[in-house]
Amino acid sequence: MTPAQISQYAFYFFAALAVVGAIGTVTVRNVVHSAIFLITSLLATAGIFLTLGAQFVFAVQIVLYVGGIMVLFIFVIMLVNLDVALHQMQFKRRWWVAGLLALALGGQFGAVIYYSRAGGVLEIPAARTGALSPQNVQQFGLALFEKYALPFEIASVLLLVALIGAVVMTKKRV
Amino acid sequence: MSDTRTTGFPGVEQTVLGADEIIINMGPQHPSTHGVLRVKLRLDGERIVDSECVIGYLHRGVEKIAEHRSYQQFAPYVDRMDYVAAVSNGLGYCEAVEKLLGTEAPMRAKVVRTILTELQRISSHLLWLGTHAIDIGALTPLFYCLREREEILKIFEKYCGARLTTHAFRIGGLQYDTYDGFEAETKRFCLDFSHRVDEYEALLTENRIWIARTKGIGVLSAADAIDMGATGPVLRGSGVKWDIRKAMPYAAYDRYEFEIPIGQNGDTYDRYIVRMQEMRQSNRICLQAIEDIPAGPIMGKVGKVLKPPVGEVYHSIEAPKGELGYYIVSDGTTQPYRVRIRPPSFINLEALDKMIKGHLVADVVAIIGTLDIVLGEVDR
Amino acid sequence: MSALLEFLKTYMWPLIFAVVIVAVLPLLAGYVVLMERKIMADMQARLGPMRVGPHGLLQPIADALKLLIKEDIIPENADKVVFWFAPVISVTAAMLAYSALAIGPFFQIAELNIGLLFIVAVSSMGIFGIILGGWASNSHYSLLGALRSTAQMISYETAAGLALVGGVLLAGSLSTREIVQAQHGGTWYVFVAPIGFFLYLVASIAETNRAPFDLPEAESELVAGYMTEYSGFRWAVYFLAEYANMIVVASIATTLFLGGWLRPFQGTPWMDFLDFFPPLCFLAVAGYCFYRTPKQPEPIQSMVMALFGGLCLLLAAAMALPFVPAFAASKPGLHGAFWFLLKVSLYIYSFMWIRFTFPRFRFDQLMKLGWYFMIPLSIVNVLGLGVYRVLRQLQWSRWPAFVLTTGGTLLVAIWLVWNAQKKAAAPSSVGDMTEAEG
Amino acid sequence: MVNDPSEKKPPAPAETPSEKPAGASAEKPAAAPPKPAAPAAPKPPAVPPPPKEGPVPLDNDLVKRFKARFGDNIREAWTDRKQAILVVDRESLAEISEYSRDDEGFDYLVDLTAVDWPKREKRFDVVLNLYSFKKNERLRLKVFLGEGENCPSVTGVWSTANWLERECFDMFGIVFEGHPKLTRILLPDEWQGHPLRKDYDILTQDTAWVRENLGIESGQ
Repeated sequence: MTPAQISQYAFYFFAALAVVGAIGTVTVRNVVHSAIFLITSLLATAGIFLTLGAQFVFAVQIVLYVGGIMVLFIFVIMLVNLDVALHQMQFKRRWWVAGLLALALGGQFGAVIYYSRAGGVLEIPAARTGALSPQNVQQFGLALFEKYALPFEIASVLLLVALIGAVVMTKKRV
Repeated sequence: MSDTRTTGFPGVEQTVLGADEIIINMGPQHPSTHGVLRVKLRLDGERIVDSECVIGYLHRGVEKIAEHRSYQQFAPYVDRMDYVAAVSNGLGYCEAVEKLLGTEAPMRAKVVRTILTELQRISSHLLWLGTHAIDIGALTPLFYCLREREEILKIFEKYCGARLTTHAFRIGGLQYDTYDGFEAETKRFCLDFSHRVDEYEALLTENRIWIARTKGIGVLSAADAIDMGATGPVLRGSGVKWDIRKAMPYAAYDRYEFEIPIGQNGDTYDRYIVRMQEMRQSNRICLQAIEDIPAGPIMGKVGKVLKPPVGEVYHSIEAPKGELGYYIVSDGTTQPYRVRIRPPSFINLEALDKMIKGHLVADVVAIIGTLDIVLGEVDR
Repeated sequence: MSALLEFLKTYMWPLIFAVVIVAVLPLLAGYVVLMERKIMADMQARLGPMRVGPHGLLQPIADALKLLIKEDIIPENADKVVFWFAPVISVTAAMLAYSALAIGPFFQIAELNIGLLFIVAVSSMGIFGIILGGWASNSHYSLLGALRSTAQMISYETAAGLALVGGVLLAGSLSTREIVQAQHGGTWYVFVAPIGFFLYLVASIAETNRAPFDLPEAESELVAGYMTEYSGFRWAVYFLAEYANMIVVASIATTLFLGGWLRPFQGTPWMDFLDFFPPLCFLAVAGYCFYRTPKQPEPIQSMVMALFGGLCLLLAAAMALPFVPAFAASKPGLHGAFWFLLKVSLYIYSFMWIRFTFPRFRFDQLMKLGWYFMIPLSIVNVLGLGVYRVLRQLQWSRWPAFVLTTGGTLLVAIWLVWNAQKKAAAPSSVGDMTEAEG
Repeated sequence: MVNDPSEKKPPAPAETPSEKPAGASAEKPAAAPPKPAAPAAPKPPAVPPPPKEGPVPLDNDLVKRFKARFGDNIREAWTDRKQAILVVDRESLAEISEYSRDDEGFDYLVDLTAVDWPKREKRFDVVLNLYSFKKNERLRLKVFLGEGENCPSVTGVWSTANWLERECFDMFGIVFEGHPKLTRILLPDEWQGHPLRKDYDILTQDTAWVRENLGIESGQ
């Protein structure tokens, strides 16, 4: 069993876990259980990053999404009266909208995968499975601050706007 | 969300709680309600919107028992009220009955009573300090306090054989004279103790967290304190300079010099300072008293069977917790017709609802601690 | 079969280390508890556990046994699956963090180039154990404890993370091994970034829910916080997670600020006699054990005491092994582990010392401290350390650069404290704030 | 005792053994009916202390001021063991309380309790112990209440009275009119009977309650 094999098995394991988690998230009734499934899904995604050798993204995924955002999610869920939320049928009549959207998304994915077989739309870099890149963090930093500086800054501004918006909204309540 | 049958306020079960409100039932089994006190808290987040004390879990009907015992027989019962300050309870009762009889204890008895009562005040305050500190999260002072309290209890034990419910005094004086070495031991303790108080103060008084946790918490203005009938350190913490030992001296307090420490803001920190100073003052009284215990008899002229003349009397003393009063009605028989005990803890506790409103759950604990209640006395 | 052998060959040492961690950590945590109780007793003028084994040396084992055989109670209205699962999350997160820690240059499960980030990420998942456990118990005390805990950990994780960034900035790497090696020969980062160390100390106390920040489990207010409804072994698992977390944060601090496995004065030749310290230290403990052996009241206790003495003797022999020329190569591994664990112990000792000295903060005060003091200061600290690095690259000598940057950060800290005091002194600061907000 | 300033206050009608206060109506010493339902057998009279203490009628400035203001509503005034006692009319208790607090400075309600005299025509004494911080004096107000008669609440005058009146209600079944929330305080809410009444024997208990709530036959 070589490292490459291991990472292949690991990929399938994580991928399956991610899918199960995602399905659980939308099907389970209890909000907290749903959040737990979402966490599982996110963790599995982090695992996939790891099999791709993207250690930094793996860690950031856990720190931000699992350790940060999901904790706040659960925090909010607990502050809201759950019993009431549980008994409310939400979005019951909108299932066909959801179905349509899901279908469209699936079609999109299929198309992308189909056309990218020969390296068309998506440019998949040479996979570096297994071998740990020693300069992972540095590469990441360089990419972020040189090649993708503009998108990065735009994303930052977006987040800033969201932040200010949140502050304004909470202040109004006081 | 909550089980309204066990946690709801009467009359509030039907009302819908606000979106962020929950009801918490604190006690009767809770680590820091100092016994079987139960406080129902309605919380908005962690802030207290409303509260209600539920007491009576330790009710034993002491006042009813009194009507079926002779005057002497009832004396041990009073020890069981404020069981951390039994000597003070006994002093109040004995003096009340003496007043009813129209006699007085001899001077020697009075001085010994004063010494023991002041030691008891120190020990009661020590226990308060330890538990109050542990409520606020300082673990260590409790053990230091218990170490010193142990010394006091040893003196009690040597004097009368009991440590907690002492029944140290008798109506008319004392049953036992002081044991050999009583003066020396007490003096050694008192001389040592003033340094010990410095130690506790070093741990807490200037501690920033302690100050943050106690300053401005549970403020009771002087007017409110009087209106609520608060007495003892609670009243003095609010800045009312009133102490029965000075206002209406009993036992031998008029012989000794001491000061009445008072606070300014009526908050938890002030009450803490007042009690710390009171320990020093009690120590001072003990040191003065131990210097010359007058010679003479220890028992006044009271009969074997007490039949106080018809009438009634109210007598109160400054117990560690506040004004401890006995209102005794005599019908001329050997048994009191009615004994009413004015319990300081009970009436100080009444101020709790007012003091905790708007504070956080953590402050409730601090405020219950600062009131220094003993549930045996609240419920009697 | 051959594939399996191949696999084992590749991953033999990591697997062995992992087994050692999982096997030894609970025991270690148990003895940390015993240490804590003994230290607490000493500070409080009493003896502490004395009955089970000589000087209570077997107390952790007795405790573990008792907890194992206790009745396992699950509240009727609890969410059973989550209730069952929550402690496991906590302890898993805590243990997973050890995989990237380098306990000595030899003992490390996995060398990751994001080591520190990995540890922070994984241990941040421990919050879920607490919040889900509190929620699943279906009790107000538990829920309040869980909410408090979450808010507290999120707030202080920020400060702790920024304090770590400072250290990482100095080392130029996230790998635990490289961070320690960067301190080799130079000064430990605690002397370069004292404020960063202080920030991490405070934040790590808060993150592990220890006094004076132990609000989530403040027994005088919330009974036991999120653990209120837990009993028996589940409770023990939470407890294990708490102490394991303590060891993790202590290890991080040791790695980043205290030179990891490096001996003090590594670069100073005349201090080399310190190499003799590890075996001598164990020898002294063994000697004390043997000295106390005949004084035990029961023969069985004497035996246990002698056994402990023998164990220490064995450890001393192990520590002396590198002085035998044939085994000289084992020195970094053995002595490194010793120094690392010693530093971790000292760090944990400071935790305990603080715990027995201070009262507990109130929740709003804790948050205020976190957001108004710790986080601003840690940002300034990162800036200061960045400046320090630039100055050093500009060939400044160490002292001026240090005084300039740390002094500047200190000034900011003083300003923050002064500001907070001014605010507190102002009448009803709460009212002021709401007015300003409106 | 000698230094007790409050007790100096009544221009002490002497330490002398007081004979029956002549001015007082015969009803007042009935405050001490010679034979209440005392279950104990009379003990042999063994050297009773000389009865030098006892009720003495009181007519000092304080009482005069009260009488001037409230006239006949102040039924009687006497001192017992040098402690001043005013018996006031039931209806005017609230006003008298307010007057004592505001004008006479008795701002501290030390205690509020009751005494049960089942043989008497008016069965209950409600006793208010007052204290003045300014004058360092104590004063006792008494109200006589018949069975079924309500007592006006003084919670509006002193907040302390809240719990004290609740306790009084709990123990004696005296209803205080105008009390914000008159429920039992020490005993359980559903308890039957009022234990400090003289006709409530010391062994009596609400057996039904005990059985139902504690699951035992008897609390004794």
